[in-house]
Amino acid sequence: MPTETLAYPATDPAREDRAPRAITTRREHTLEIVSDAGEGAQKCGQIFGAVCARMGNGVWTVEIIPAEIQPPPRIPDGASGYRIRFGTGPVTNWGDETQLVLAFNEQVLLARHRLGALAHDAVILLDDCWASHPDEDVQRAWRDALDELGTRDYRVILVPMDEQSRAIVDNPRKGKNMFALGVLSSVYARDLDVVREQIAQTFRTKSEQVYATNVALLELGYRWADEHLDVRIDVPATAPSGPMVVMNGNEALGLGALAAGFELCAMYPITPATSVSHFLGEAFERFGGVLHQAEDEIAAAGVAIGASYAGGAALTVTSGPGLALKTEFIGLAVMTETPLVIVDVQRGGPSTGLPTKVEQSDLLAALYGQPGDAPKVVIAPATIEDCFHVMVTARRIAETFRCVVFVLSDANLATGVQPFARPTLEERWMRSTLDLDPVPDGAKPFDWDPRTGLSRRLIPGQANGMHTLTGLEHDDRSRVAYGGGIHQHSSAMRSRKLAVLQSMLLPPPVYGDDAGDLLVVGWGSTKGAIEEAVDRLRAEGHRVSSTHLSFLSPLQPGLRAMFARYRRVCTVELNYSDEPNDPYITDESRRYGQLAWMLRAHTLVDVDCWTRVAGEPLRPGAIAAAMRLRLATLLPTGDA
Amino acid sequence: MPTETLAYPATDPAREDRAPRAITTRREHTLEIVSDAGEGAQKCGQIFGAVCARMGNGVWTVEIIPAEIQPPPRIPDGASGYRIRFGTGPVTNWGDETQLVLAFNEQVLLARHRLGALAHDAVILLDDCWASHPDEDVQRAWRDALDELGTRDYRVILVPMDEQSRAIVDNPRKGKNMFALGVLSSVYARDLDVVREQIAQTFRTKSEQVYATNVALLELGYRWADEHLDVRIDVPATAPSGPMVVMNGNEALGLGALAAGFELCAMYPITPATSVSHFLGEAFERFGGVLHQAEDEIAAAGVAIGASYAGGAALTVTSGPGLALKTEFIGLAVMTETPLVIVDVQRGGPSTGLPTKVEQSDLLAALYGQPGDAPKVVIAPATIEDCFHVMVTARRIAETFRCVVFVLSDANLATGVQPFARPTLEERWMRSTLDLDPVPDGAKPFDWDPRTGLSRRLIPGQANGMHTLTGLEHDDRSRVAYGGGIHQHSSAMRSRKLAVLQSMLLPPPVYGDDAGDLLVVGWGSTKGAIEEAVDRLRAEGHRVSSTHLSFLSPLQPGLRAMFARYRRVCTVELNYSDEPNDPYITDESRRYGQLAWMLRAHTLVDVDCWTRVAGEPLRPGAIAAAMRLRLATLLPTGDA
Amino acid sequence: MSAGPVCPILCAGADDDRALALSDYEGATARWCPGCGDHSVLTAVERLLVAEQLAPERTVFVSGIGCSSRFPHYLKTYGFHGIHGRALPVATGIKLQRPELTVFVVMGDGDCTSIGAGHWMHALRYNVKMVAMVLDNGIYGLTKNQTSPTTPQGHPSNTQPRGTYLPPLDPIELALGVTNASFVAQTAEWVPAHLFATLRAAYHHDGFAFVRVLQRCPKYTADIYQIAVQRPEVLELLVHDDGVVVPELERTYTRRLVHDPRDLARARELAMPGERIRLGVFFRDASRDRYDLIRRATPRTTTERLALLDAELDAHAV
Amino acid sequence: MSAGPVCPILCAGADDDRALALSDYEGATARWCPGCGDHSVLTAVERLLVAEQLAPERTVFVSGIGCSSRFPHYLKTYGFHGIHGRALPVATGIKLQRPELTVFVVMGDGDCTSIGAGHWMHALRYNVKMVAMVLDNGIYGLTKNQTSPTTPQGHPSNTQPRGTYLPPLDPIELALGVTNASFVAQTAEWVPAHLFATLRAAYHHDGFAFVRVLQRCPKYTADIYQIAVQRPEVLELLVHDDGVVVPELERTYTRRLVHDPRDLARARELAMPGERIRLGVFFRDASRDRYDLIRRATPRTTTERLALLDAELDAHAV
Ligand SMILES: Cc1ncc(C[n+]2csc(CCOP(=O)(O)OP(=O)(O)O)c2C)c(N)n1
Ligand SMILES: Cc1ncc(C[n+]2csc(CCOP(=O)(O)OP(=O)(O)O)c2C)c(N)n1
Ligand code: SF4
Ligand code: SF4
Ligand SMILES: [Mg+2]
Ligand SMILES: [Mg+2]
Repeated sequence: MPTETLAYPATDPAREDRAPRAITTRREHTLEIVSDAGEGAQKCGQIFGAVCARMGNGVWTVEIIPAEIQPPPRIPDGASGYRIRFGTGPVTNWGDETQLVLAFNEQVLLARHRLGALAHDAVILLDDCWASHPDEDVQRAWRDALDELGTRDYRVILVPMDEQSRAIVDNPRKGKNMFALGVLSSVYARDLDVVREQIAQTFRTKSEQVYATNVALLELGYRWADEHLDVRIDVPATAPSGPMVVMNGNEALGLGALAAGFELCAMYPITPATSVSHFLGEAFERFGGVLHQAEDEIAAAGVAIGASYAGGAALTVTSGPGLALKTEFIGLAVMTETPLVIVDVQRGGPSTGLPTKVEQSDLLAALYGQPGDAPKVVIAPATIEDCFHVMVTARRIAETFRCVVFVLSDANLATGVQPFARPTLEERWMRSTLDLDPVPDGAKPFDWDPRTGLSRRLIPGQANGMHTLTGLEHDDRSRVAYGGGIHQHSSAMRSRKLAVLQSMLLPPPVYGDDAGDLLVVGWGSTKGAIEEAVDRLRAEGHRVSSTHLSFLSPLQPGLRAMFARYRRVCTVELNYSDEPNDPYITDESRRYGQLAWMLRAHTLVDVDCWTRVAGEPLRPGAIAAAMRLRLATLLPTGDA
Repeated sequence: MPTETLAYPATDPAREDRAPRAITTRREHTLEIVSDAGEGAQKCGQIFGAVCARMGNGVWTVEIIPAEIQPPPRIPDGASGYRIRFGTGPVTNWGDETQLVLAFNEQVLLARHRLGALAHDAVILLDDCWASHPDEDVQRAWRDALDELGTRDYRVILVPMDEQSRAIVDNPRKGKNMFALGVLSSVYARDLDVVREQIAQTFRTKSEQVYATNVALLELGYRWADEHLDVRIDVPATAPSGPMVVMNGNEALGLGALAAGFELCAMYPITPATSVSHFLGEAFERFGGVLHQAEDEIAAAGVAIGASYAGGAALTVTSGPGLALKTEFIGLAVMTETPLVIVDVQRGGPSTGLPTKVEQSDLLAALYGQPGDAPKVVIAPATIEDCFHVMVTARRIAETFRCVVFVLSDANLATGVQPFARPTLEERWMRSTLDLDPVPDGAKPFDWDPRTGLSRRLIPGQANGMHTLTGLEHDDRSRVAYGGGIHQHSSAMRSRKLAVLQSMLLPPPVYGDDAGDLLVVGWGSTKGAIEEAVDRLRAEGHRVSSTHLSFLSPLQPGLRAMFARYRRVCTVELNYSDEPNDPYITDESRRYGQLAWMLRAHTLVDVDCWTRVAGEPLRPGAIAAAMRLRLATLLPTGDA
Repeated sequence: MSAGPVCPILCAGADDDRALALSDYEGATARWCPGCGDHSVLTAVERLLVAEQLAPERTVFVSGIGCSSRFPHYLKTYGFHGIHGRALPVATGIKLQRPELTVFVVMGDGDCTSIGAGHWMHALRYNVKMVAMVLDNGIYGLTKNQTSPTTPQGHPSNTQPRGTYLPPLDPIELALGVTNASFVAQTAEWVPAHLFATLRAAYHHDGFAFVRVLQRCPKYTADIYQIAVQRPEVLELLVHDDGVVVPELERTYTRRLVHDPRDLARARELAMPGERIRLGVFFRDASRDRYDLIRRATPRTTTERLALLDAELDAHAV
Repeated sequence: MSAGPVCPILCAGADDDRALALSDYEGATARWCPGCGDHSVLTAVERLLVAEQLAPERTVFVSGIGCSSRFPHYLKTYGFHGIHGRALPVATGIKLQRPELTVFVVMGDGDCTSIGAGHWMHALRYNVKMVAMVLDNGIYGLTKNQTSPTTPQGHPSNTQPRGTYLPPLDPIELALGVTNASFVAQTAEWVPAHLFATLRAAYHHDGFAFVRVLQRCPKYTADIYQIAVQRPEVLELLVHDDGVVVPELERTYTRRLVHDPRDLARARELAMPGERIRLGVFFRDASRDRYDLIRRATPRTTTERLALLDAELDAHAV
């Protein structure tokens, strides 16, 4: 059926004339708010998301970022907004299509429509001021847009956002968003007191006046919706078990770094990693640490290595192009066994690529980027909560094993916001390992335990510990040396540490049955979407499970045995792989997803992969669909 | 039996009193000449090697390089020299231990002895001037050294090199080496006319006087040896089939670059790649090209990319640390599909590592160094002859496929000298592809053939071709674009080219039977040593074959099928891998050789590896020994 | 190397009888913020292209990454939008290979003076003919408000929230310290006539012409050039026949100083920080060594090269 | 950050009653070529360590890669022999983390002015307290004779066989062009007394002290300083109480010029190329902003940090 467009009654009817609003109840629901940049849809969305969290809903929000810094008004490219998925239980990913969208103009709405972001039967709340706009072109654009939207089953409801807001503010561009918040609060029956609190909290630095105006707009929107809309959606909440905090992944990485006792972060600005350093720059002023913006990423790595060599807990934060520049210094850290934590908030590549878009394609570069053999640890947080705790793990491993630890986050975690259990802090996480006690004369700077490759580092300030670290090959006294088996031995010592770490790890847990037709393997930010897809497939009766790797180097033990219990193993990744049916692509020419490639070498199991580089997170529905196809090709059989 | 030390008769006996010299005939033989740096052992060795080549012997020579630029005299670390392996047939590698060594002093000799470079029964010709040296310490050092050498079965023959040379030059340090050349010419019955020619050729830039003195010393040494030595070794030559040239691998790369029509080489000095640019710097002055020494390796890559973008044939030459710095620019070349040839003369790593020592551990960095998906071509010359021809292949692929081509050579090829068939030059190799004809209006800068991903590039100067290349993701018009499947498609187009190239390749040839117990797989400079090892094992009756990969990306087709015909597959590589029996090393924790790792993922065959990072080339004997062990673990069975 | 029809010492005007109009140079519509100074620079550059009738197909704009580096997309010439901080090596490679092409480089202040500092210094020294502009808004724009080396001390940013720690680096002073630099000028995007005149002088200079363009960023550093924009007397124009002279500005910009761009010592004094912002050509010496001319390879035919190669092989013959 | 016992503004002399002798500082035997100027620098530095009684365990020598960068191995202090061109960022990291450590940086001319140029410029600007020496032999030594930015024009090398193409970069002129640079000096390794005095002044300077040491490389550039070594009158000593004054040299080095290191304009003039080589402190201003002092973080106890962190979590509480 064609999209139906409702005009709202011109004059307010007395409430009793109207049919009572039918209430739809949903266990989870996705809505978004889109506007031109600067009209505040993002703020509106942030507040709405926070309100849902406070009311006990599971929430996952995602920013909708325009391509330019300040795009002209009313162009699809300029769409700026916020996507909120909330539910009765925890929400672990951004979901599939949007079920309801509130748009400030029809052009930004078109952008979302064209990207396929909207469900075929989505409800659209659209500001109608453009229909009657003085400018002829605007009116035409409006008509064309509605025609284009007409090709779907959307339900478009026109809302006089602009007109109504004028009752309170002269420039609706600066008020609409609070009116919109009111409309949504009514549609989703949000507790207005909570909303008001959140507004107060959001604008705490602003004047009382600002607060008053915003609340007035909120209530106006709420009332208007109550009186004119027949849409009411209920997403019951379940009171959370314990205290919760809500933040995005980059804030979580930053807080985690503070909790882990990092004292220095050297970086060079790069999207989408920069906001971690924005957070630390502000926080370190109070926590007593240093955020150093270096002249480039090479220097940033060098400063972090210098600080770590001097006994501090140091990290560097970057993304693709910056990681590329750190390549040489990372090799030096490995060779000198200087602890170093590198946070890589992954974006689309190669080269400058897609700066604001999510991707998981730095895995192999993290592992193999260095010329020569440079063993290092690579871990990946899968949730925003992980982003906090991974920093503690990273520091502990880096210092215990005198090694480089990569933390691979991505743009999805960086900007996604989600509530999680408030971490209980531990004092030992922060403790400095700086030890300036003298060491016995002749103490060796690389006093390797021949079994484990572990050794205690000597730090400037320690009497008798004097030595010169070098990126040239060296013996246990750090003397430059090549021959006589020294290179072979030193290489073994640097490599052995990974085997030792692996021996301390547990196999990753299986989500679902521990045997079956298909095992889906993932890493990083895709966990929520994969597990939701698995749930759906299992609900359909498929024998599907998944496992998610938090350690990529060393890999967790038991994978070979685990994989053997499934008829088929397939990774799901946010990176590029050749499609099996494309021209020239054969068993021998196909280039696999990055994790799939590693797992094939590691397990010798014919690990398949389904990967996409759409510049956006994976949708559970898309994963489920892809896995259904894989399952369809399996011959029916009793057991696996 | 203990080392026997012969003093030569104090006075010249009339020849007839002496027993006629027993002549040993060998099909291949290895000797070396060692001295302090600056005493000219290298020159002596170079001439001797060239003479052998001219006389029709197969030859492989290797430099012995001191650790410092100008080490003090008479210290083991200062050993500088030349190792010559020559034979009746072609010689493909440096062989095993040295059978005869001529040393200018006992300290440099000790260095070779301690490194295990000398055969247990090696013949040693040693200058004896130190025995009677005025300095007490020197005499003591001499005695201690002879004692240390006495622990082996060496046959030490004292030679009055210093004393004899004084008859012609005042400073024997500057003449000994030609006397030594004479001694060796006698021992190996070299044709003195050829030796004189080679001396003339070597010192062509020097005065007539220099030539005369050198020849006098040569003849003196020859005569002395004739009269006093009972050692005579014959290595019959076979006249070469066609015209031959002799050079080291870096010269071959340089000549190859000229033959391939390269016009610009941008580099930054780094061992062991620098000599390629030294050669080109001089040659380009005549050939009409530019060697640009940039401010760093990053700029070198940028200049090469700029020149290539402008339509020229450009390359950059580097080694490990320099490669690390080029990481980001290489990603840009991949993203913009700008042809770029990168020659990486591999050395020991990680980090600054072992600058002068051979290693094959940049394979994974070349393949996976870039953040994001950056498909590129990687090829590796296996012989010095390959070094010449690989440059022609590299340019053709880079331009045809608009891609980055890595040429992975190493320090072994760089300094090894070997005669090979003189290449027949082809004019088309050199032709410039620069085409400045106008293109039809609206021609697309990335007019990808959707099947192959191939497209024709537009070069500045072409009317109507104007466009802006970008390292951001882009559509076929090179407009910055992320969404709507563009990133997925562009990524596929960049990747597809590798599949297309693979479809044009043949499976690598098998050396030996095409089925058996063990298949040894190698790449790069180890070919000669591996095949020699295979020969020995086959001679012992083992069912062993080998194959050598010249393409590492894309891999040549047919590997899976080939591997299936052997009971066991094992790579032999000059890079690091964990030893299966070391502590904590299990099937799951073992880190494999770089090629082995790739082949495991590619073929799903349980490819084993034997790798070493001794800082020197592999010896055929060591390879054979390691493979024997692998064979021993195979259960006996009729067929494979 | 390919021999272009046009001598690299001269400037490469279109060698045909096309009459090129503004529309012949216009690319995609510029997507900078409203009021962004980059728009003015684009306008001035387009004016220059028309004035000099540069053949679009023989003109290349090379840039790094940043708001300013979007520049080439907005023109209909050849363009190379490379990586952050590395525009200059790419431009150098282009000129070494194809001297007849006209090359412009557009960088941001972070692009040029922070991550690109090493290349910048060496490009000044190589003195390869091209026009290199740094659009200096004293901030990292594209990445949203981080301190750059030229950010005024005390100006708060996202990475130095309590105010930028160090005094700003003066690109002019630094450029004047580089041996063999041959053209160093400063102009302001909000004085179009001066901007145009300076770019034109740079374009006609026989060597590497470095131009610092003071550029407003209403988004993040609206304040920093405000006074200068409002009060013309804050600006002082360096005038000289060998530099730039813009008569029509004389009424508005009354502060003028005659400065002979050949006088390096004086140039350095004038570049020292003071209450006044000086616009004009600080230094210019067309007689400095040009790497691109020194390195100009005499082109060889394939046949010649084959012959030479045969000789090489002979030298290595056994 | 760890609070060291010693105030970072003062120099970190040994705070105990050890009497440290030369032998307390000697490391592995130096392996430079005979006659290499690096030997003289090592000697002067050892003298300084003794003279100042620096605690070996609280002194760090940081270097890049090159002949000169082998330096730290030949001392018995802490050392960090890093990667080519990147000694300065490492040294900066050390000082930001541990202000109480005394840091010396040893670089080669290629190391510092070619591949390390960007870091060099920015280190001068950060003005973090350390002594940074460039041992300038005008060539790439370790890699065996390639042109460096400071190689004299015309001097043939393996990469520029017909003679180096460009005039040499003058590190002093460049350093003097960097905003916020606070100490710029030049000395020569073959004038030990001057070398020692200059290093001592550099060590006592409150900020980043850049010292260019002219260094002979008998192996590849034996010629370039020959005249200066043979004819003392080629050298001109800049003398001033605020710079270096070495009475014992006055007989040999008769050319002396009184120069007040606070006068930047004059310093730049004196740095301009001429027939004379000037040794001494060109510029010095201890009042320039020091990044390490500005950034000095007030140390917080774990308990304090835990409390702050709890507050942070409260701010994010649902
Ligand atoms: C290697 C690398 N590091 C960092 C970035 C992120 N980045 C893009 S533009 C930019 C700086 C922008 O500032 P500026 O150069 O002054 O240009 P503007 O945007 O102000 O015009 C940075 C840090 C990148 N793209 N690549
Ligand atoms: C990234 C990198 N590029 C290149 C090299 C090779 N390399 C080692 S030292 C050196 C330059 C040496 O010259 P200089 O810095 O002047 O020091 P010197 O040897 O003359 O003391 C070079 C290019 C390297 N080790 N690392
Ligand atoms: S952020 Fe600043 S520099 Fe960038 S486009 Fe906007 S105004 Fe211009
Ligand atoms: S090569 Fe030159 S710089 Fe290097 S050690 Fe020898 S003399 Fe010194
Ligand atoms: Mg800027
Ligand atoms: Mg040097």
